[in-house]
Amino acid sequence: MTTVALKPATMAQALTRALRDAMAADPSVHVMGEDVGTLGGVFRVTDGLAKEFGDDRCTDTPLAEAGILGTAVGMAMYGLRPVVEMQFDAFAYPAFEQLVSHVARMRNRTRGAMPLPLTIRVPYGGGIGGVEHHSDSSEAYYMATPGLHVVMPATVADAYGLLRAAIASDDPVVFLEPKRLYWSKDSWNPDEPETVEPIGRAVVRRPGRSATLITYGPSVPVCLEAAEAARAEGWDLEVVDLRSLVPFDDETVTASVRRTGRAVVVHESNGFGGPGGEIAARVTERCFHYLEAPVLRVAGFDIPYPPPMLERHHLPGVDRILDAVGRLQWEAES
Amino acid sequence: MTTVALKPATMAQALTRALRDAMAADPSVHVMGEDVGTLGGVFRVTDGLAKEFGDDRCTDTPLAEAGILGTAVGMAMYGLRPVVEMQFDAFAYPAFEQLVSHVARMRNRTRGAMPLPLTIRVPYGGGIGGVEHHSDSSEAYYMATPGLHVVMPATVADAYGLLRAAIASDDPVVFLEPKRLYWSKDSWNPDEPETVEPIGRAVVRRPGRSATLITYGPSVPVCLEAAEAARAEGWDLEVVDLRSLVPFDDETVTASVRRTGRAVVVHESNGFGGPGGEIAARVTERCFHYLEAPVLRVAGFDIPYPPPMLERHHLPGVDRILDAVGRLQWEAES
Amino acid sequence: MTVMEQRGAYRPTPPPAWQPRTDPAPLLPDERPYRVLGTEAAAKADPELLRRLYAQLVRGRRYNAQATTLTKQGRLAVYPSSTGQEACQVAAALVLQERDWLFPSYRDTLAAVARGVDPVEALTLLRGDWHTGYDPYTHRVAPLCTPLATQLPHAVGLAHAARLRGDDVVALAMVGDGGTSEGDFHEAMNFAAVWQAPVVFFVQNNGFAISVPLAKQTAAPSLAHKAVGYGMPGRLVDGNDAAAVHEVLAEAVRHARAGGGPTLVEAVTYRIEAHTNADDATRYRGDAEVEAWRDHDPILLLERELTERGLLDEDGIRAAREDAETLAGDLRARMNQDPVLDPMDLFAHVYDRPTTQLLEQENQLRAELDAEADGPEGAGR
Amino acid sequence: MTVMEQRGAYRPTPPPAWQPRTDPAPLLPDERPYRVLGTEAAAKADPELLRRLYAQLVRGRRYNAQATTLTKQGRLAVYPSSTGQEACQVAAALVLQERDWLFPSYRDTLAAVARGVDPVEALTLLRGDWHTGYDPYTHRVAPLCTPLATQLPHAVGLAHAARLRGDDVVALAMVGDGGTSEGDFHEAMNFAAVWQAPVVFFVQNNGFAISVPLAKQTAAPSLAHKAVGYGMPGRLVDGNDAAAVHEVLAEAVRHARAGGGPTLVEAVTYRIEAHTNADDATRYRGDAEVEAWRDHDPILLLERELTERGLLDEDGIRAAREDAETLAGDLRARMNQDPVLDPMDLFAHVYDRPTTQLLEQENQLRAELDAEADGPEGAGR
Ligand SMILES: Cc1ncc(C[n+]2csc(CCOP(=O)(O)OP(=O)(O)O)c2C)c(N)n1
Ligand SMILES: Cc1ncc(C[n+]2csc(CCOP(=O)(O)OP(=O)(O)O)c2C)c(N)n1
Ligand SMILES: [Mg+2]
Ligand SMILES: [Mg+2]
Repeated sequence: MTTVALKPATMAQALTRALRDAMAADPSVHVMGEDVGTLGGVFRVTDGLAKEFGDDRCTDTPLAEAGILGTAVGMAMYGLRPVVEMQFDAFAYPAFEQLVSHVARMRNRTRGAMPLPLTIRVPYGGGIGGVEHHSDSSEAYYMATPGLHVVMPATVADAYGLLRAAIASDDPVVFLEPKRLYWSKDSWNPDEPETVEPIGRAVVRRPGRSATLITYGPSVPVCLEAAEAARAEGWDLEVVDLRSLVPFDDETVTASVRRTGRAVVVHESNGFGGPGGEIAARVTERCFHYLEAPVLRVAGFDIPYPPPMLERHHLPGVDRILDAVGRLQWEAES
Repeated sequence: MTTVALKPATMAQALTRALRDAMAADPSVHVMGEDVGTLGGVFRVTDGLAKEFGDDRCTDTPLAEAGILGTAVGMAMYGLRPVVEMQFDAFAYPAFEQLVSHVARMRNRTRGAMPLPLTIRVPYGGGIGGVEHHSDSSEAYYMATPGLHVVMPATVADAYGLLRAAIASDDPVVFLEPKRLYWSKDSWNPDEPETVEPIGRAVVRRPGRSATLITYGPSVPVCLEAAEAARAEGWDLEVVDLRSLVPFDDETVTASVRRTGRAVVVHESNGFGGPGGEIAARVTERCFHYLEAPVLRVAGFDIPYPPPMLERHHLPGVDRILDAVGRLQWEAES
Repeated sequence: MTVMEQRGAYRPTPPPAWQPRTDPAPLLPDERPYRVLGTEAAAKADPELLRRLYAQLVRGRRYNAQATTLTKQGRLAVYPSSTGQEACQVAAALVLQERDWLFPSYRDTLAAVARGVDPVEALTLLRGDWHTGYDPYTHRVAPLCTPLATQLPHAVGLAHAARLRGDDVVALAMVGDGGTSEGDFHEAMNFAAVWQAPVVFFVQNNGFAISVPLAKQTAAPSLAHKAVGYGMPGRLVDGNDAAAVHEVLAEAVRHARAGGGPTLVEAVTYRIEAHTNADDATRYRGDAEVEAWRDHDPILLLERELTERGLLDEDGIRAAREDAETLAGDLRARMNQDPVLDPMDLFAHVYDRPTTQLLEQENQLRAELDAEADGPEGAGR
Repeated sequence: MTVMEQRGAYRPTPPPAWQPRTDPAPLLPDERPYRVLGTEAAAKADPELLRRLYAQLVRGRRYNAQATTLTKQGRLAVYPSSTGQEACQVAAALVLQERDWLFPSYRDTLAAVARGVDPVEALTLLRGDWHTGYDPYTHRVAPLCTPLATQLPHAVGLAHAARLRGDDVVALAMVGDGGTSEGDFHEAMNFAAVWQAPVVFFVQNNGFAISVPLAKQTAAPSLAHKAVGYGMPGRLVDGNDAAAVHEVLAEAVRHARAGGGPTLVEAVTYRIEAHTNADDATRYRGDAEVEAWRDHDPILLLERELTERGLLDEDGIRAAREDAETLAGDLRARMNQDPVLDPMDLFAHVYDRPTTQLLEQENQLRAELDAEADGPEGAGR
């Protein structure tokens, strides 16, 4: 067994590497979006790709998101694998009609004759001090749209593995990149990146016995931190990273909650109408008699995303998570 | 006490009447959209308004939904009360960016200085044999967007009362009109229409003791039918018509479920990521110790809306509702 | 120190970046719609092409009539007729090579049929047994598109992809006058021009978007004038003159194929029927207008030209009509059969592989259907 | 019976609906950007106006510099500078009457300030303590708009509403060259033209959309050429010539006010700084280009004109700079104070009256803050 030299790398670097490897492996992979070429993207995720693969493989488009996604649909119809970048979460909204009415439905509409192997990368979520429209969590819109896969990495290795899988998928994938994790570092070997992760498998990031924190994307590190802090209170929390909302890994989630008997769903997107409702409801359907307490949710408030100086009050943090864990009716235990 | 002459009227007629009364009462109310003028709308809901109030009060716009909603925003900024019609649910998607990034946020963005008294009428849902893009249930998108009210009438009287309230509201209201109830009739006195309904109050359409069906819009009549059928099985079902998803009437819903101890959420929109998740989750949070069984959901499948000839398999019907009621763990009772 | 002192002498030059680019003059459309039939240009038209166009127009008219009848018989959920617009429909199909792509809207089933799509499959969407009835790759016809103008960027992307691949493929995308108001029209036109994609945008200006007349849709001198704002040529043609439409489209296709980039073609035509069978056109237009257009009927124009020039006789007319009757008869017969439906199809094509959630739902439906088939009890509900 | 027989004699008329409408010629922009400074037109310009413009340009430049400094000091989250574009910013503000409305984008804080908005309030969005820092009704300046081109339909709607109300109000909406590619640009232009709304669309073509140069954005002869496709006049102006920009905008405003409908004005200018402080412009453009534009600086052009004509002397220059320093000093001083924030504001303006859900959440946050204030314990997390 050879030991692999792990060096710290950022999530952004892993994403760049995934794009590069996918483009090198398959000439039909095309990257397109606003500023993705010469500039390398406003988050530098596409840095170097235009130079290495040429402007036709990594293209600066005109500034029009419906046009970007709509032309990508046409390219996919012709057999290419477009990887589209939406510059920020809120700037994907102009493409909403193309997404819902075409991207999500073309395979179904044509009885499978015309699948759309399309990846839509969206830098998403808050915590970076962005002014309005730069911090939205839009996954609730996407998960409510049958025909889309909705994937969001939380670790450097997953960023690579899941993006490769997304690009390889014959279905459209909305790939949500937590902005505030772009510069998060991890030990990861860029020379021998981890194998492609299958989409649709949740992973237990931290085993525990007292309760399950169900989370994904930007909230995974927060939950891990909360789990550490919870030890002081005598709670041994399990942390499940969903990694994709669609497909949803009922098996892993159900198994965990049946084991622990308690669960809190944590995400940054607004609580009301957000993914947490779906998750709590389905966990409850499947685990009702195992539950010691209702599944609780810790989420962003039901408000438009706050200005930078107030966002810390909005984002679910360790305290709020511990608070929710504390409300999981522990009386029965003692 | 005078007896009022009630005559049967359709929901479409009640909506027309609500628009007319609102326009007559307030010269700042302007109706606009595709084909709303000369034609009177493809569902004839705006019939006669252009004639009565002139083209400037009821305007046929160019065919561009973002333009319609975007200009309506500007009109509302200037103090008008635009009532916008989106011709069909799926044709509201081009206006999604205007809706999410502006309509929902203008008040908040300006600390209340610039409220947008805007009503967005959307004929929505299936059951009318519409070809693709004519039967979407899009309420999940709207309810996940803080700053919007999301209202949907299920009766002729509510169609009038809630639309008047929507137009009178100083906040933007997405007003979802169940297409298949347009021609539903009710005893309703068009000469003395019911008073304006406050938005945000659910109503118990049918009291019952065995379990609560929580529903809204097009599924209300289906639930009432199911409740009738359930009597044969010995179940006395309560039917709660939410009438608005935002604001959500926790009080009425919670009181009902605490009373019955069992609940099924019924809606036509896709189950996964649909409103049912939120509703089930919040009911469970509030009623956990009153619940004999998990809150179940009966919803559309997680598929793009089917073609006309297959839609009956998709739509939640009486059988599926009774089936879900049957799974509410009645063993404990007997 | 003033800014002036800092930067030295004042030079009254225009802004550095400014260089006049494309000359707009050649991009502007003619003043009046281009015509061939009844003009000198007709003499130059290929008689064989005119005869083919004629046969297709007659077929097309009959197809429209048959489809309309089928709605009355409840065999189609809805039908947006292209009666009166057959010259556009047919020319759009005939102008393309086999390897090219057609992007039709909901009103353009006839164009799809003229390109070779089985009429029953072309009408599947409107019958309601499925969304798209044909495999788009068989005849290179994209699915009939309902959300207005959204097919236009698809056509641009496909044409661009073909060019990147080195394939000699042109895409022709159809849209209505109303559809030009949508943002997607604008974005598609712009992408096409910037990418110099081999696309032809073909606007059938039939005077109305449902009830809304063109004057409420745009204040432009013509829809073809929109082209100049993207840096592509705009062409205006009489949409009821099949020879003219074919010629203008053919030129645009040649231009695109040769690497010259996109063209916007506006064909001035008229929707003789209501928007669909569900529409009541008397609410927004008078008979006189319709009658005026009947005098300018595409079949009439071409038939006159052909007979006057001795290219068509009674036999030829009869042959065309017999061919059309065969199409109609076959369509009628096959549409009168109930389509075979499998409700399980609802789950089969949502994803490449169904999610576990969809598998559960599929099982649920199967159990329901089995129960329905078994007992008479559940059937009532 | 053939169709021909049915309809009688053949009339080789054009399609019945066709009538050439607006003549496109007067809608087309000049071949080169219009200039005043350094040309004969300058003699006709009002000296008082030129002096006012000059003072505002100097102020504007200083404001831009100060705001950029504040980002370096961490006092602003981000700043999209309009250095080099001051002529556009200032002219847009000065050309309007008090009752008119200005619709700025994120880059146009200077226009808002020149119109009278308190600079600190104009910068609130970019400081990050709230979204819009000013009451839009005080100076009739819409909130700074970040989603590109989405402010344009707002301007159209507002202008339309004012006209319906019989009010003499013009709306001037600003957008960048990149923003013209968005669907909302198209839809707004079209609505404005169809409604003949009193709007002026003012495109600052500063050569780039972040890193993307104009040549990748459009293939049009000029952005002003887009106007003809909507049936409105397009005007092209040197965006660094404050007198020219003011004149062209003033004419468009007059035209709109007189009921003539909208105009599209393209000002050719240049973004001297990077897109924002977070951007690295060296990645996509060379120094030479920037230097060439520095020679075409708006202050330089006007200062030269004024001094050559004896309308400005050292004293005048000094006075302008002192005024600018006052603005900068005041801005610096006030921005160096931490804004007073109330987290409860998060819930105060979501709706007219908060929902019960929001009230619960408000209580939760208040309890958290109280706990934080009380014990040192929670503060750590
Ligand atoms: C995005 C969108 N909005 C609205 C509609 C509803 N609709 C269907 S056809 C139509 C009119 C289209 O007019 P036009 O583009 O001129 O085409 P025509 O029907 O005349 O062929 C409308 C408004 C739609 N299909 N898509
Ligand atoms: C809908 C939308 N898409 C993307 C962005 C991100 N973005 C912000 S500024 C910008 C470039 C805009 O260029 P331009 O319109 O020329 O204006 P400029 O910044 O040059 O003033 C982009 C892409 C946005 N704000 N809105
Ligand atoms: Mg039309
Ligand atoms: Mg720019």
